[in-house]
Amino acid sequence: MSPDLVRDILIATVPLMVIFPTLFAFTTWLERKALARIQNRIGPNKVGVPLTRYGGRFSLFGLGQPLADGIKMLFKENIVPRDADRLFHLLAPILALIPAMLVLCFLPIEFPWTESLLPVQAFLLDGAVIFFFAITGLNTLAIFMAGWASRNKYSLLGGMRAIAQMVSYEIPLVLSAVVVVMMVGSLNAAEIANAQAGWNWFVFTPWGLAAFVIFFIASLAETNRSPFDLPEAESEIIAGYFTEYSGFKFALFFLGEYIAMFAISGLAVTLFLGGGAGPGIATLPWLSAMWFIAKIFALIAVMIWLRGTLPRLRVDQLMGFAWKFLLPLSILNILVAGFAHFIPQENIVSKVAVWVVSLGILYMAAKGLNQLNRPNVRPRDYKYAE
Amino acid sequence: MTTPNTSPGIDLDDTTRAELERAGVIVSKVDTLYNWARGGSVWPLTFGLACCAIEMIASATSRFDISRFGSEVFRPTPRQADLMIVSGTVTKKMAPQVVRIYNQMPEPKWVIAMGACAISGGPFKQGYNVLKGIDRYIPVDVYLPGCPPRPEAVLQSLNYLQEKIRTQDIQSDPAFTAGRRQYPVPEFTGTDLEPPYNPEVWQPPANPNAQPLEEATA
Amino acid sequence: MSSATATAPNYELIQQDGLDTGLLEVSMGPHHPSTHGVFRMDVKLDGETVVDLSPVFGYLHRNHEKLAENMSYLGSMPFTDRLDYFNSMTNNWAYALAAEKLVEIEVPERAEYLRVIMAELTRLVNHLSLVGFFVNDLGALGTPLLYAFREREKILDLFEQASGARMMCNYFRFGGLRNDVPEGWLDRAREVVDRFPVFLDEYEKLLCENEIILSRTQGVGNLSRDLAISAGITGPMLRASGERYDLRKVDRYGIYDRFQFRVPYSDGDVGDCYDRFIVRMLEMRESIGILKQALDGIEHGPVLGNAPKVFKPKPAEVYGRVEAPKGELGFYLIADGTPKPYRYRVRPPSLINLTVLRDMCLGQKVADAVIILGSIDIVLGEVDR
Amino acid sequence: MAAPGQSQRPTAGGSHGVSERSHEPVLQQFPEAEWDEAAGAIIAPLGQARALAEWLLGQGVDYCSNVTGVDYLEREVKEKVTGEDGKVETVTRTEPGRMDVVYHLYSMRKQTGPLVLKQRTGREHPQVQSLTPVWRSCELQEREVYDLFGVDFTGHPDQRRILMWDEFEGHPMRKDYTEPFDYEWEPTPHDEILDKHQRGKVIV
Repeated sequence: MSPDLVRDILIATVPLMVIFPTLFAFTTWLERKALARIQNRIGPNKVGVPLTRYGGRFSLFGLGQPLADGIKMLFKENIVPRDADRLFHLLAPILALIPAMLVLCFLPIEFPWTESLLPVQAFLLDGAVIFFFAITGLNTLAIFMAGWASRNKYSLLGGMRAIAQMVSYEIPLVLSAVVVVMMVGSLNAAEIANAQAGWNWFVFTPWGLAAFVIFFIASLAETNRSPFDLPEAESEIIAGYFTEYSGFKFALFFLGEYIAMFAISGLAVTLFLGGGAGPGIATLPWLSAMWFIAKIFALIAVMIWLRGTLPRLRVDQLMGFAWKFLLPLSILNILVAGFAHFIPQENIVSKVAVWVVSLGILYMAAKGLNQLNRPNVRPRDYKYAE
Repeated sequence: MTTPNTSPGIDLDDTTRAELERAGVIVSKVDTLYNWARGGSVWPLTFGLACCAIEMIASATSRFDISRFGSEVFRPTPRQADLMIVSGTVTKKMAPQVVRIYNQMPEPKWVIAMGACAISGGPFKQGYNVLKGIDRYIPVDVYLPGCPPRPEAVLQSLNYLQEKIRTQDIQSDPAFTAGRRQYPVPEFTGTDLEPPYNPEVWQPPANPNAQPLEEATA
Repeated sequence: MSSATATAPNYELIQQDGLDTGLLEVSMGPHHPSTHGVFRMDVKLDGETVVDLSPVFGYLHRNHEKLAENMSYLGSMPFTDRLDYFNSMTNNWAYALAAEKLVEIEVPERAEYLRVIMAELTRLVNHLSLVGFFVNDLGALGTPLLYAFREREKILDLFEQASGARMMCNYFRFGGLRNDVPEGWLDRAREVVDRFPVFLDEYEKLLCENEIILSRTQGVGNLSRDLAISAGITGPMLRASGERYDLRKVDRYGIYDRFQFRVPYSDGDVGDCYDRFIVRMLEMRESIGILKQALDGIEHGPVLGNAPKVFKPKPAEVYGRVEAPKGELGFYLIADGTPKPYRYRVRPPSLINLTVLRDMCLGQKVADAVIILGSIDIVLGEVDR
Repeated sequence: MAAPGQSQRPTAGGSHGVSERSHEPVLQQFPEAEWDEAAGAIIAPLGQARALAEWLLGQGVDYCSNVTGVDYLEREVKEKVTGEDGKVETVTRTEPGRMDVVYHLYSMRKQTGPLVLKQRTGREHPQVQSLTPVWRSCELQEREVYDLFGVDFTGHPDQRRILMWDEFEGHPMRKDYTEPFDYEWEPTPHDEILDKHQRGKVIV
């Protein structure tokens, strides 16, 4: 390996390793603030600027909060339970973080500094989408490792739940991405993004919209976000697989979870939301990266919103939803996409017809599946005794 | 709120520090940064015992909002918590669990004894199943009286705790000097807990009228 | 009708050669985020399914009864506050009602009205908190809970203005109330009561037709009517199982016979978590109706009757009960002619409603066990006393 | 002033719809049962409590509200007895200690009650019949009576301690229970506590 190549790799990847953890810190602050506002609270605003005697006076909306949390966690004692498997207990949080970090490199974000470094531009990898799913699958292993190595029954339950959930939701996730791959004819993330240049985002097609919704729901489950946060369900199994983790190992899990959120949102942006496409990139190319990150944050904002609003599903309903609802729907969507592709869309009438017919088919299918799965759930009437 | 000058090694009085700061030089120690961090991010344990737990929850709600101080992250597992708020009556049946949970918490850790019952047994002190104060088994940092204390008092006790943390020195902090503080978990006997208190953290108050044991029992 | 006892579903373990399978025994509690205090369930799980469950009590046994037997009658009034610490007012009322049976005391008109107002406000507080905690157990990360607590604060302010304390009011006396409400209190109470339905509409819109809540709660934790009656279930939980038994209608204690109100109950024999949740939501609406009538009907007058200075009843045995928000709260007192009760017994609705916990949880998922416990609405201060 | 047994009658703040003579059919059916006028309670004959309860259940008494124990120590009772010659004498007699288990019964369907049923037994090795098979609501309450009073319920499906820990000795709600002594000196001691302090184990 030539020194130049090493230098290029470092220049291409190290900024990613810096930018996303920083964004992670910002996201935790954003999440706490947003949840607080949803709940009529103020949220963190007292922790100020460190090191000065007047730090308390300049609290900057509590932006110091993630820094304080980070420093605290770094120095917090690390406890390994006596009966735990020490090696796997140590490896699990690392393994949870690494795949999430790895796939970040394959997001087609056109940072200004990567333009001159085409040889190592990782997103030129031809099988980027496949690679993405292969690597994120490792996350499941890490979570099960954590649950198993902790020697805690709640951790074990959490690990088992995580395996069942992630393996199930991987399938609708991949199948909904297949539509895009079919249409573009390439697994290359950059080519997929380029195919949507301008306003030709796939989310603005009937099959793309359906696939995006399925993809987003499945990605919530993949990243253990509410309402699919069963592996770490607080009211049921304490903290799930990371019940026995303290200090920096816990912080690593936390970091890994958020990076995975960035990664999967980034993939959603690549596949459906036009990648870095947006107004103004023709004149200012670096805006492309800004747009990309802004779109990621838009998706994350929706995740936070859902977290503040929805209760959690039960484990059997969760599995049923993946297998009995999302899976048939995503397969049907592939067929719909195929037909839509071969119907000539020259004038506005045919376009509208394609939209109406496609969404109509998908809507009827969704309704039917819903009826099949849960026929008897409805609001009830009550009587009054005088 | 100003950060107290906590520099036992270097004697730097406040005026000098202020002058230096005016000149653009911030003189500080790792202690200050670390204490700022752990004081601003005290995560309590989701741990309710009795009536006081409701006021503890109320202190996290919209009107009082403990999250302003960075403490709304109630962790359900002791492994990730910094602060145990003993909120309510500790019965003898519950005391071993409380000590066990304290032992499970990683250092540095703090305890707030919330309410009269947790401090001394409170109105239930004469009961046969009531522990007369959790400080018999674990060290308590802040005593928060009241029956139950108002949510504002919970916030104030948190502020006192943060104040206490800011003046701590890593070199003499018990959290770093003696490994994880673990105290023996009391065991059930026929009538009471054994031992009835932990002599390491608590000694019965001296009785000025104490009689020798033989006389008293005679 | 014979006593109905549910039988456990028969789970045969899959025992294969060389594969060592077994049940997972999990002890949920006494420190667990969703056991509402220091309750403990020893659960046996087959996968995620609850095969066996046994509740363990006593982690908050504060010897209330023993303490009360060693102090004067009035001395245990503040202790009743701490039984069910959400509803100190109704606890006070149940105790005052029992003690008023020992010694004939006339309760003045204004005091009776204020008692009803306080009790119904308490019912609002309790049902609000219950619904909040219940949805929290469903995994909703506190948002509905915090909305509920926001409204609860408004009512607690009223309590504080009247009695001086937010939670532990100690407001009732034998023969009336400790003091009259301050000037303008009734107007403030009317304001709170008038605004409450607006919040309730919003809350119902948020929760009652939510798909996830519907599918999580319907058909979970079924309790048949016969079992409910046999197991002595009372309060909203009984009415959710289809029995219209409300002590406000049956006993007509206080002045409840003067008010027009209806008792919501479930139409059918299912009695699942959804019924228990909705019956409480509907009861809040009825409570608002009672509050409006009481606030209109109240007149000026004394609030404390001809209570004797020293409460020293003649030997007798009485049992007084009220419809507390959680069910029938009763006090059984035996007087022996001294200023202390010879026997003082609390009939805790929370404890007795837990009798059927095992029957309701068997065969359900572990996540259901949590919400079933939440829908029973227990407070450990009352369960263990 | 409330007369003994008044709790049975409907009063302003009392129970509604109570049949004042609800105990009479019971006494006709079970002639061995006693009627305690002072307490307003039916005292079930020994060994027949279960049969009585089942009969009551058949009569529509479907709801057992409250179960509790009452411990009566042996005590001396002074009674004024009017002799044959019209002289009033004060006679002291010793009433033996006893243990009562009290059931408050209601009918939900008929909305009547309460009917107070007592099982009476001695203080040493008290043993009564469990009514849990008749009314499920007795299950936890009878366990509590077993725990706190030491009454043995024959036929109870799951008789264990409920509130105290398993190793606990003694039954704390009994009137003669002495508490474990763990008082320590405090600046403003209570008279009663000081007295206990003198008698008990001294920590200080």
